[in-house]
Amino acid sequence: METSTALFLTMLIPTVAMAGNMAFKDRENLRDGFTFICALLTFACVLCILCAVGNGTMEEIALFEVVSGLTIAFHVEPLGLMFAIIGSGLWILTHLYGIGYMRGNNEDHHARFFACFSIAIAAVMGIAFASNMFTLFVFYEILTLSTYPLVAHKGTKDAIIGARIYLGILIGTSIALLLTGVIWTFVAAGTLDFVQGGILEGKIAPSLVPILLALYAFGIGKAALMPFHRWLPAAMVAPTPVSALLHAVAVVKAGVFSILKVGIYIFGIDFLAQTGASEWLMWLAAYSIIAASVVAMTKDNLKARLAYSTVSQLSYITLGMALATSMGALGGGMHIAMHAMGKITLFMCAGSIYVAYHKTEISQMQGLGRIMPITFIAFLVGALSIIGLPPLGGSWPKFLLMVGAADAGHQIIIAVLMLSSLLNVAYLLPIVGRGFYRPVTDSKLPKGVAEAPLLCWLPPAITAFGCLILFLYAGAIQDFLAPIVGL
Amino acid sequence: MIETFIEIGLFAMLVFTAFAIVKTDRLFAVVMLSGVFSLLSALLFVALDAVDVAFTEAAVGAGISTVLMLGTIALTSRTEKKSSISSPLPFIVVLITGAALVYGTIDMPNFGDPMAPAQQHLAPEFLQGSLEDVEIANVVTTILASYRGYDTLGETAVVFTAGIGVLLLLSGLGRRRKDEDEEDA
Amino acid sequence: MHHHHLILRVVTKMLVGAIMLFAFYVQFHGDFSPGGGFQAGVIMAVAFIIYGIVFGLDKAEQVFPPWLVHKLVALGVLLYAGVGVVSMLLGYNYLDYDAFSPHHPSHGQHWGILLVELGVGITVTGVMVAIYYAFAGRPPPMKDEDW
Amino acid sequence: MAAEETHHVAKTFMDHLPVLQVVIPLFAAPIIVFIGKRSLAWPIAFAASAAAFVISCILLIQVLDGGFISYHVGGWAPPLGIEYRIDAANALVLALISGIGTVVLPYAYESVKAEIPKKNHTLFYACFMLCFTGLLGMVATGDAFNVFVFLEISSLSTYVLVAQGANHNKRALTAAYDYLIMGTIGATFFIIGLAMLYMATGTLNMADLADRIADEGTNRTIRAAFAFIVVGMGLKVAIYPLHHWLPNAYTFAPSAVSVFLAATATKAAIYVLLRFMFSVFNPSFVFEEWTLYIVFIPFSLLAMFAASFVAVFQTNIKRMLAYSSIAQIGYMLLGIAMLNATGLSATLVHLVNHGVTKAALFMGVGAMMLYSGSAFFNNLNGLGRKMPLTGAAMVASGLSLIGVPGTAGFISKWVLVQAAFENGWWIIAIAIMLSSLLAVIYVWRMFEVLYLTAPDPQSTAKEAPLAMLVPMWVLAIACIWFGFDTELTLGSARVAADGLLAGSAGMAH
Amino acid sequence: MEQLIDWAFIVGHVNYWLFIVLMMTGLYVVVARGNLVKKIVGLNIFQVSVFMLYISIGKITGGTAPIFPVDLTGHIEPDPSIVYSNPLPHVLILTAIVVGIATTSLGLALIVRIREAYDTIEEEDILKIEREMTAEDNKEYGAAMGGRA
Repeated sequence: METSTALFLTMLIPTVAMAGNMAFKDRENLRDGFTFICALLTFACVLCILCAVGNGTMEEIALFEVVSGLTIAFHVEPLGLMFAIIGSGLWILTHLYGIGYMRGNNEDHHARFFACFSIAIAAVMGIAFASNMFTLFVFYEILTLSTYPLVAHKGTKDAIIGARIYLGILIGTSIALLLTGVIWTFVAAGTLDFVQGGILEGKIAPSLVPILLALYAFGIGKAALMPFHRWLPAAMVAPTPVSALLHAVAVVKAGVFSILKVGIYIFGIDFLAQTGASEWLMWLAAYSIIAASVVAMTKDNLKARLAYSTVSQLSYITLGMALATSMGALGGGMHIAMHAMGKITLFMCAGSIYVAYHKTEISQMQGLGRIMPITFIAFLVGALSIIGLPPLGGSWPKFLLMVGAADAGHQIIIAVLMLSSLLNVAYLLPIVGRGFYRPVTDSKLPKGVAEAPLLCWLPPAITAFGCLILFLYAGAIQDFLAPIVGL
Repeated sequence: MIETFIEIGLFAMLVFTAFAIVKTDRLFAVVMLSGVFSLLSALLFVALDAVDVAFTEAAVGAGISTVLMLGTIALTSRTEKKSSISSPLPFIVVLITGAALVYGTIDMPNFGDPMAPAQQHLAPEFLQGSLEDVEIANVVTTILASYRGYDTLGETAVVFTAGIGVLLLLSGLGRRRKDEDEEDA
Repeated sequence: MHHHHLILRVVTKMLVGAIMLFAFYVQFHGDFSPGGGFQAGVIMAVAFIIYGIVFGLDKAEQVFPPWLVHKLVALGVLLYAGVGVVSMLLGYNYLDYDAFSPHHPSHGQHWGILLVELGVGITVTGVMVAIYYAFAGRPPPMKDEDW
Repeated sequence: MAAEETHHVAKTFMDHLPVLQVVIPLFAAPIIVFIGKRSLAWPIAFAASAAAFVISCILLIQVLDGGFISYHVGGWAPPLGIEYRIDAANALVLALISGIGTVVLPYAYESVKAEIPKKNHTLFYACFMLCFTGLLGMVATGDAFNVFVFLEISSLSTYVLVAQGANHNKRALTAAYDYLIMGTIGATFFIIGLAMLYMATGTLNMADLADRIADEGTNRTIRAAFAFIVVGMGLKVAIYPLHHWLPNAYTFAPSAVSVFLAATATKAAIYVLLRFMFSVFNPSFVFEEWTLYIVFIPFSLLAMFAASFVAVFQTNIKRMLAYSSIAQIGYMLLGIAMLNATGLSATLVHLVNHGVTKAALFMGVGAMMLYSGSAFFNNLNGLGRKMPLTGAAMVASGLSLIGVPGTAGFISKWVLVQAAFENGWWIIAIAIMLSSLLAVIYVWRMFEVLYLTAPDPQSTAKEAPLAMLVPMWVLAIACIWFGFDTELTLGSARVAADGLLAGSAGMAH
Repeated sequence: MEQLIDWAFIVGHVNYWLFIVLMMTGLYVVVARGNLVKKIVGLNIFQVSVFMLYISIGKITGGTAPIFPVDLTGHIEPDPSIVYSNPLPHVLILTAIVVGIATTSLGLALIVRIREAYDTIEEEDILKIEREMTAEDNKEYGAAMGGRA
């Protein structure tokens, strides 16, 4: 198969899955099976591209020109390929989990749910392979729009309000700030292509660079940089598979991925380092890391706590870019993968607990670990990975980020990262502790082991195992990503 | 000179009529005064050499539109209610518009100036054309029906629009009222 | 409405004829003196309107039935626009009356102007009468005597 | 003419296209009345508008190279006779108007049946054709006074069409009356302006006017003329402080009329404004001397924010869309005020894109009103789920109204902001974006009502009839199509903008 | 030496200013008066005054109506000594008068319909009725939205 064909298929197959969901609206098994096959095929296509291209780059394929100079075009480069692998791979697991969750929880509108889900994946693929900022922006907005019905899925008052905040912030920032930044870039540089080393050098007055960077950093609302992070906790009203998709795979990762892309291919790491334009962003990201962790500690609702944890973790990646060093950017890139694996585990566990016993608050989870051991062990592994303890994947990017911070000469950042790890311990581990060491207080809970349905506990178990594997292959990922910063 | 005096007299009467219309609240009188205004303006048009226009204005302004207005007040109401609120806004609007107009007049050529652009540019060609190409004595007819015949087609369409508009609003097409009532019933 | 003076009715009957005659004069003498299709149309309509005012709407509608009025309304525009279409079919520009007499353009112009003025006259007559019928056919809110 | 007679070359069908474009619908109206048969009214109207659409497309293709076609009505060469002059700018608007007219008629077939008493159908279609003719005529012509005549044809028929909503809500009558008063004041201002222009130059042909103004420079009479023409046309355009007639007229008019007006009426007026500002008056004269920056930019910004803000608080979708139109007109004026080729092409491309978008939205609301009886949000609860195809079309066009990438609205916004950056107006660029966020709010309110609220259990709503769905989807697909393929819209807009910016030179014979 | 008061200028322009006074009187009636019929009358005055302005453009001092003398057979006998006023404004105004009467008749027809629907032709009363209608709509539809109908 031609690589370009495979590339288009990665976007086409999820679209077909969407159509299939609409067509087989009322035939549950056929519909879910069909989508599952589509998910597998998409992953296979991405792997095909991986085999064909490796960590090199592939020539740009222009689909068509919208306005002269603005094309919808795709290419393959390591960072995007990695993102595509994560997105399509985790789609398979999230889909399986979604089937279990939706059926186990008796939710309505399955077809609409999975259809929107598929479109979101198609948009993620588009973002991953976009070869210019315009294409990326188009798919970025498609992703926002396709996830809106997912957030509002329940149709309750809370869901509608949550969805409003979600959409309001994401569309608002992307149109008011990001689009302005993109057009400014287009007018200044005359192109929007992602080019190694950036396109802006010498095209724009150094004093304006921080402003343009701000338009991007805040405009990419999906990166949840404070103070535009409110949509993330608001979107918690969504069913948990959506939260998993939103907060671990598709949406937030699309945000930080875009930030990295902008930093590396639009501004260029060197240009940022020369002008020092990203220094303010670095401090803001650092603040975001600490502040969100502190807020997370105050949350009793498990999903809300995880959401703030995500806000904090995302800022690691923004920080990596803002350090404007190769190691920092590399660490940021790698953190996309590591955090995805860890966080999706945590969310799926939270969903399992909800499906099995309808518990949402941490204080209600006394002794639950003894009833659902697999879920809680998976949760523990995911939490340790997020904290960054070896031998789990999450430890490497933190290390790289610290190296990057040292390169940039910002020792305080190293301290911030260490403090953040401590805070992670403080808000994640007590959950596991409660589960295993406190006595069961709720008399309605069964005695002995009674896990959630198979499709609910198996996927998190797999991803938890994935965290372990990633630790071993971190070197490979680092080598794979090295070309993006010219190493 | 006598022309000037006639014009000034007509103007005085026009202004007087206009102010009377502003002041009067009996609609019957307003409509009649409006007819008078039209007739006076028709006289002024004659004084300004526009006989065709005067003819039309007399037929339309003093004739048809007066009849229509009388018909309307017969169907509606015969007095105007005095407004309880008085806002300075209309006065300001009128003042600004008037000021803009006066500003515009400053660079206008003098009244009756034979050297004005309007007399110099196309008018002689129209007169010449009517004399030689079309050979019709009334130059207004020539321009109306031939040179600017398309405008007149548009004008006919405007009349047509008004006709079917009134039919749409007040009656229907083709039938007499009684038949319609039967159909509706 | 039906018990008007005898004198008024007789005079009106005589006047209507005279007004119509005048309308025709204005219509066809517009080339030489003030007036044309529009003025003629108005005058012609006035003849019918006076008739309607004096003898009543029903009587007027019998003499000049609404369906005919409405056809005339459209007919005039069709005549005018049709003159243009014919000139177009003859290979000239729209409304170029030269087409009607290529070897003696001024004759063509005369014909064209005559026809289009007639179109204007027909439409204006029709529209004015139609508007009068529409207004007169509306029931008043209260009778004249009650004012 | 005697001299010309000897070597007269017979004109062919293709030569007559500029005038046929207008004359065919003009002919259709009296034919409909003359035949007087209800069953024939619609087919005649549709055939005429389809013919006009085909002609306008041919014309657009002919002038896309930047040239122009001049047609001498009556065979008299301008400036003596009336001239039809088609260049890229008006060919584009002609194509929009005739295209929308052709698409609206099938829709009107069902909607008129439901909203207007049977006995008025014949006259309704005749009136519609006249409105159509008037709009086409005022755009096609190259003669300043002819603009007024056709403007009045379209205005008078519009007043009547708006008043036809009275069967549904009596406020349509007062809306039409207010529109009549405002429209007539506007038209009278316009002819005052023409009187001054004629006084200063002695001509009425636009190209000749442009030449003479360029030759002789400006004076106070010409400046006052400019002011009166801008204000007069501004009333028709509904430039922000002059917009008071618009919301009621759009809200209470019958659905098909709202669709047609929203997509075409103000657009034709904007075109006339552009034509006068750029072709008749010299651009440098217009903007430098008149410092219209100070007038146009504040008012367009005010429109963008204030009207959008008002739209957010409406409970009636049609009224909300009407206020949104006023806001969108603000964008178009802003594009004019940029005074660069990009800004002007933004105005022209938005003119087309917004026309298509708004028409689709009004069509959707009209289809829902068949079952809900009103356009109040509360009556449309959950109708998106009961009428999935109508709802989907509204989503597509609603996204285009916001300006989401992949839709026509995005392209206009992009080009407009690009123009702002080219002038170095960062603040304006950000203001454009911020105001479009208000669009997100009001459009999203519509989506929530259509999809996320529980439908009325007694509602008998079912999918709209095919005759309404097809036009709606044609426009909705156009909203998407023009978001990706901008060759036609932006391409012609660029050519048109260059022609307009060339000023009087662009009008030279 | 320039004169303090340029009489030629004033005499040549005074009639324009008088037209303006008439126009503004008409415009004032349109915008300030609440009676619908009176608004239409005001519109007529406004427009007729504009027509006068047009016609005065065409006037040439000492000129005559633009109709050539004809002999008995209808042939034109040109007389070069006669100055004719400019006929073009006359033509334009003929068209404009027709447009004016068309507008008037439509406006009046609308007024008749309004009277039948509202039972009044005073703008103030109509606005009151419409405000009540709006208030009712608000009660029924507006509360949930917090907006106005």
